[in-house]
Amino acid sequence: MFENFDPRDGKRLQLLDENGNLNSEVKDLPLLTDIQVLQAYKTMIITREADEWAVSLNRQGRMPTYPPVKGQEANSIGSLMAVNNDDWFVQAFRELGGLLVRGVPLSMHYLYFLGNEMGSHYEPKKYHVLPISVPISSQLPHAVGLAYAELYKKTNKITLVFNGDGGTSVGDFHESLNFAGVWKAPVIFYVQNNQYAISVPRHHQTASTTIAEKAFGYGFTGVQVDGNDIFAVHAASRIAADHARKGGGPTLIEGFTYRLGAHTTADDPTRYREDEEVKEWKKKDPIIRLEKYVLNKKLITEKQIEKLKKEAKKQAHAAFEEADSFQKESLENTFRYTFKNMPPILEEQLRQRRELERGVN
Amino acid sequence: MFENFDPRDGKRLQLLDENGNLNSEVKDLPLLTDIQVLQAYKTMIITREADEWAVSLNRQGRMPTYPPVKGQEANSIGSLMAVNNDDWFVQAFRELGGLLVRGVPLSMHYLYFLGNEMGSHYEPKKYHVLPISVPISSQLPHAVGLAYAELYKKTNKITLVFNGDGGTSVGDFHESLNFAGVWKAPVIFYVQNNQYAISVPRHHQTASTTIAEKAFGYGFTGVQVDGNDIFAVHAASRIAADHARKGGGPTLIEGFTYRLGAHTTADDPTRYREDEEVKEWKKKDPIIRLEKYVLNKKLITEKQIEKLKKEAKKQAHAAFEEADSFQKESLENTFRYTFKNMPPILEEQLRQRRELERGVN
Amino acid sequence: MQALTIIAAVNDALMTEMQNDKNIVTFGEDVGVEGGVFRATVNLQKKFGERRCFDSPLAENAIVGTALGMAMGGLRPVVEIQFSGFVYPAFNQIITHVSRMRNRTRGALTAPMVIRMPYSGGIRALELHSESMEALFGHIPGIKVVIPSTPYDTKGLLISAIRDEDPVIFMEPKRLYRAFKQEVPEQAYTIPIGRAGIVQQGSQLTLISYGSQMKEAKEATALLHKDGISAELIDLRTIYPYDKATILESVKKTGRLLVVHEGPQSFGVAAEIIAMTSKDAFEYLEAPPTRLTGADTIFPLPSAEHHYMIHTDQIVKTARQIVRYQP
Amino acid sequence: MQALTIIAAVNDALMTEMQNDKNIVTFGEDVGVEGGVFRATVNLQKKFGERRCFDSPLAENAIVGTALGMAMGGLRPVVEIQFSGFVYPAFNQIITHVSRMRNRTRGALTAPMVIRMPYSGGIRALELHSESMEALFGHIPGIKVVIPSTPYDTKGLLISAIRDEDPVIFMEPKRLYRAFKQEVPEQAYTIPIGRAGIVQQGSQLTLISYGSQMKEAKEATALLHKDGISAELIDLRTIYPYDKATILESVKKTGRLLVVHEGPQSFGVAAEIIAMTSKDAFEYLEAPPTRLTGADTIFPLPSAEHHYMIHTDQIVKTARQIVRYQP
Ligand SMILES: Cc1ncc(C[n+]2csc(CCOP(=O)(O)OP(=O)(O)O)c2C)c(N)n1
Ligand SMILES: Cc1ncc(C[n+]2csc(CCOP(=O)(O)OP(=O)(O)O)c2C)c(N)n1
Ligand SMILES: [Mg+2]
Ligand SMILES: [Mg+2]
Repeated sequence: MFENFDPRDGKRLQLLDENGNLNSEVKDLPLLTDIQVLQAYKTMIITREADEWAVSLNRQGRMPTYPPVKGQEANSIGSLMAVNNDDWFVQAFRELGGLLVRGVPLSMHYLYFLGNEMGSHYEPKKYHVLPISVPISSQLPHAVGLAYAELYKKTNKITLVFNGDGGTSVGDFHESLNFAGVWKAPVIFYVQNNQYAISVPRHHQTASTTIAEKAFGYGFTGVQVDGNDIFAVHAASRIAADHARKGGGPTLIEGFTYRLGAHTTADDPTRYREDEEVKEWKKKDPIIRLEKYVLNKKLITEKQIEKLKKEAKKQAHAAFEEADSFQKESLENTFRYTFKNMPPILEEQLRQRRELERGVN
Repeated sequence: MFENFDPRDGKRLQLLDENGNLNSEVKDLPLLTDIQVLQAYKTMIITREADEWAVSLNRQGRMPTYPPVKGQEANSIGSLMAVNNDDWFVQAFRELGGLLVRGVPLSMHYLYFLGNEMGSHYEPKKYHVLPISVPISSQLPHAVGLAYAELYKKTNKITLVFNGDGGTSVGDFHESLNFAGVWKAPVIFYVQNNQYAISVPRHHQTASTTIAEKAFGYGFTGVQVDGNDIFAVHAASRIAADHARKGGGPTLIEGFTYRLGAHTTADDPTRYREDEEVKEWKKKDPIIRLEKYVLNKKLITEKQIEKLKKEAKKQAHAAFEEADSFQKESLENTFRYTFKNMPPILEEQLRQRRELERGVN
Repeated sequence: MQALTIIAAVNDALMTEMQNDKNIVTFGEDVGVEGGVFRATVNLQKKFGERRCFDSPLAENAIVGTALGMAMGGLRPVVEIQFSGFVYPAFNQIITHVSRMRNRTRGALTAPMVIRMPYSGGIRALELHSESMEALFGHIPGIKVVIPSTPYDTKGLLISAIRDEDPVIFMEPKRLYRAFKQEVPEQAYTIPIGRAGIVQQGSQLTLISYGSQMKEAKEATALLHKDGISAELIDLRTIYPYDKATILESVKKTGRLLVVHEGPQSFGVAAEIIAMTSKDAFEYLEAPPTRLTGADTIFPLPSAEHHYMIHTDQIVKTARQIVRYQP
Repeated sequence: MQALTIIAAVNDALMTEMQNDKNIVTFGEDVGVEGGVFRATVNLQKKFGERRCFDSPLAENAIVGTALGMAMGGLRPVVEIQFSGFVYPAFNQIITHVSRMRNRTRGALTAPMVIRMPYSGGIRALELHSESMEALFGHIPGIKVVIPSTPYDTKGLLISAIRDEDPVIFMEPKRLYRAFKQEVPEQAYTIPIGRAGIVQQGSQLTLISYGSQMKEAKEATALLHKDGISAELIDLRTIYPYDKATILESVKKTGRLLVVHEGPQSFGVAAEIIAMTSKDAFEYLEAPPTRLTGADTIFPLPSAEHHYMIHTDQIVKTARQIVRYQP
């Protein structure tokens, strides 16, 4: 399916170049419709605004540690738009765009990073999204298991799972790709290769030329796409999704991208990377690129864009206020969800804690 | 270095065919000298006899669970003969032949399987061998660490480490190959692909066509060799060793082989594999093959072989008796090696146990 | 009724429940064609097909991790870890995901799954085939840890575990797998998780044990009774959440406590039982609460394993000392 | 002398020892150029080069496993696990190899290595960044577990750990990393592993804590003394092998015991201390030995973490109850 884009031949799939021009030579690849393009663009805008607002709230002391998404938006937005809404979406932690594609309220994302577990209470039947996974790559086996369950139930649903370049070093990555290969599990493994794992550059992470080529060692195909090109991301994901749905098994997609911001708000990237490098990557910003395209194609006007951004900002502010005013988690709730039914030993501990807190509060 | 034997092109290195004929076309590969061939043959004989004796002792109730090596001898013997005696040899648990190449007394191997820790007390400076590793593939990171240490100390020593086809599924396999790739660690990863992990056939283990090709995902080379052909095993190992010693980094060698016996003496392989298959593989027996070669080449006579086998049997019996009469591990020794110096809390527990046993024995 | 060994009771529980609930799947290393190295899953693949009972690649971490995915996807996986000494690669999945998914998502996603594994020593096995590290699991919030000691309890507890809406670590005393048979009903039945069993009533000493060590504990109890010492024998059955009520009631009656298990002493199961009792039955204790457990040493290879194990006469001896104790 | 924080003392210990012994190497995620996310290894790469201080790929299991290989190869690795909540992937290496190599080979091969990791909660961190699971390590035969609570102890204990011929898990109370400074000698010095520190003498109650919780324990001790209650405060410092002698001596003097820590209660560190004391100081206990610890629940995300933490006034309140206790 990706015959012409074998990463072992040094190929990378790009459809939209840095100047917003769509490559007209590439044939037979699923393209976003104009309506989808606009939708993608809008989602990218709100993602960017929401993300920047979170960073700025952190500086104001109103938001604990937060991992910015800036520069990587096209990856999760493009790929989520290529699958169905009831396909499973298994997050790493830098897929805010994808969450918004799924219709997860932005306030939930903020709520999570405000340190409230209710921010991960996505109704599975409604969203088909797994919570953010903090231990790197440990969510990959879950994706394979979910895919197996859907195969077993013959639902024709597939699973789309994310991790990072650093995450490819973890044993879970290997075991998950291997299980998926053997089970022919309908999974798309999407690696956001943003060139760093915190401070560790990609070449210290693995000696392979690309991440995509790792798939072949598991008996399936890998493809590298320009992760800042939403057309390429979407096309590859769409092909992989169709392939999986038809019983063809897993695909590995490497989104070649860059984190423009810090690893988290607690990180200072100037310690480990050159300004020059960041500057170069800024030119490849997925939003700038798509903006040029939609303007060129007259899908939107400058004015409308301005309005859109303003509204996005407002939306982000409102979502944060909503999250910030959400009821705080109670002592009871820190106990209640340990098990379905609270065993006596926990009930007793809860009583004791209540007793202790009485003297405190 | 293995340009002509890319496993992705379906190539497998074989030099000695099933009829004992050496392929004369293959050029530029390091061949065993006649003296080495004889040495290899003798080691294979003693390995086989020792192995069969262990199985038979188990049936007599004189030996606990034991994992036979039968049919796989060429792999560890051929590769160990390709490295230096002070290169590190990191065992899995089916490398008896390799141990004998290193000069480890057979009685130690028996002692270990008789359930005495002293059977793993290989003087490192003398043997450079790590003990048998029971948790599958968990020894691979140790090999990479050892290789790093030798790099650090600039000793020019390399590390040869073994695991099985089943073991390639474990996260440790991935992480170790990946670390080795990044560190350019002087390691040879030797996978004995004997087609099964207990009852699980190779195709349920991974969907890749070969195991050797997995190396490319880590930025280095993999090669598949006929693991029942000691010439091929030796040649590949030798090339990989030279490569590693010259700073070229790791190589993955897949020895394509077969376990002719049971997984362990507790296993009944007829449950999961066909007699027909075993019969086919018996024809490929590495010893029969080499026997034909040494006879053809008149390196040895039928009579000498007979004598050799008789002596090997005797040696095995004597080694076992030596192991069996070895001093039993004491209560004290089950405590003594927990730490260099026994902390008071353990001293106290030892006193208590001694007290308790007094009533018992 | 049928007379079954513990291992046959495991198989019977799986058979019974898989028949009842087609969302149950079981997998692990050698679980399919082979039917498990101990025969726990024998005939399941034949009966329920390769989709419901199958071999996985060799990777405990992924076995547990994919099982969790299946559980979140609506199945009820029961996975086998071939020996408890090989569960450690799966530790991260257990402690960071399996045990937390309900809490993390405030109940949106749960992990109804069972991780079965043979544990315990004394069978002259290879290294790492004799582990009793249940205390590690007991310390992890969000999982239940169950250890049966009889065929009857095995079937009832395993069915409870499978039906439980939360993840259960189910540790099977492999030393007793084929040690004896017991009448076991053919149909499904449950034994509640979180409740200990009183195996023998007594008045002078509370003897608590579980799993593999119950054999020696029972023998010791009988010997003690012959000697005129009335020991109350409790089979803990659930390591977490353990049955405080039964323990405390017994200790308040007997005033003396001995806890016996195979695993290492420090930070072990007995430590928890004794710490709890020392606090909650402080005024009732008439003798030092005592543990008789494995040492803080690595389980020896076969030739010296008898030095590690707790033997019946050692329990008797220790129990006598406790009963004789005068402050 | 220099006034250092705990994190600076970690760095200072590494600097000092790496200068003394060129076989020491240190690596882990972000340990090189970055100098560690907490700056524990800052300037080490600059000073000792990329061969001695470097970034590894992201895989805790391989970090520990390769370190063991290096140790067997004659180096003395000190590895960093970025947060103790990420050590679980390395569990198999720790429990099946690092802790056993000496015993397995009857001393032919050993594992002189240190696994450093920040632990403890209360810093409003992301999930799994607030773990206190030291009891898990305490239960593993063959490793030592050390937790300092002051800059002075940090340097002395870390140097001891590095020089130890056996593997040491070194858990650093990240909540206190920058909480205060203390005079720390510039040269190398050691504090013995396995010995607790008596922080404050007292006669009416033995208060035992360690690591991150020492801050509250000290405050509580001071408040109690103000109230006329003489509490003896012990800093455990070594979780295993812990200092029985110091604990018993104190409890025999005071007759009352309170153990305070952050980790979960059941099968936790306090359980061990109390079980041991209940047996070995049985006749001296004048009140139920009590634990004040984290609950058997998952450590909450920041907005509710204060519900999980043990606060100073809770220690004071509990201590008062114990001292007031009359049978
Ligand atoms: C098992 C584990 N180890 C360490 C960490 C700490 N950590 C958080 S993010 C990160 C780097 C991840 O890099 P990558 O996979 O490339 O994702 P990115 O942050 O670049 O999106 C690390 C080391 C963790 N979360 N989990
Ligand atoms: C981590 C772990 N899981 C399970 C086992 C039990 N076990 C012992 S050998 C084996 C199969 C190994 O297969 P392979 O790697 O192909 O080696 P082979 O036995 O064929 O030589 C298994 C599952 C183990 N020793 N370690
Ligand atoms: Mg990255
Ligand atoms: Mg095999």
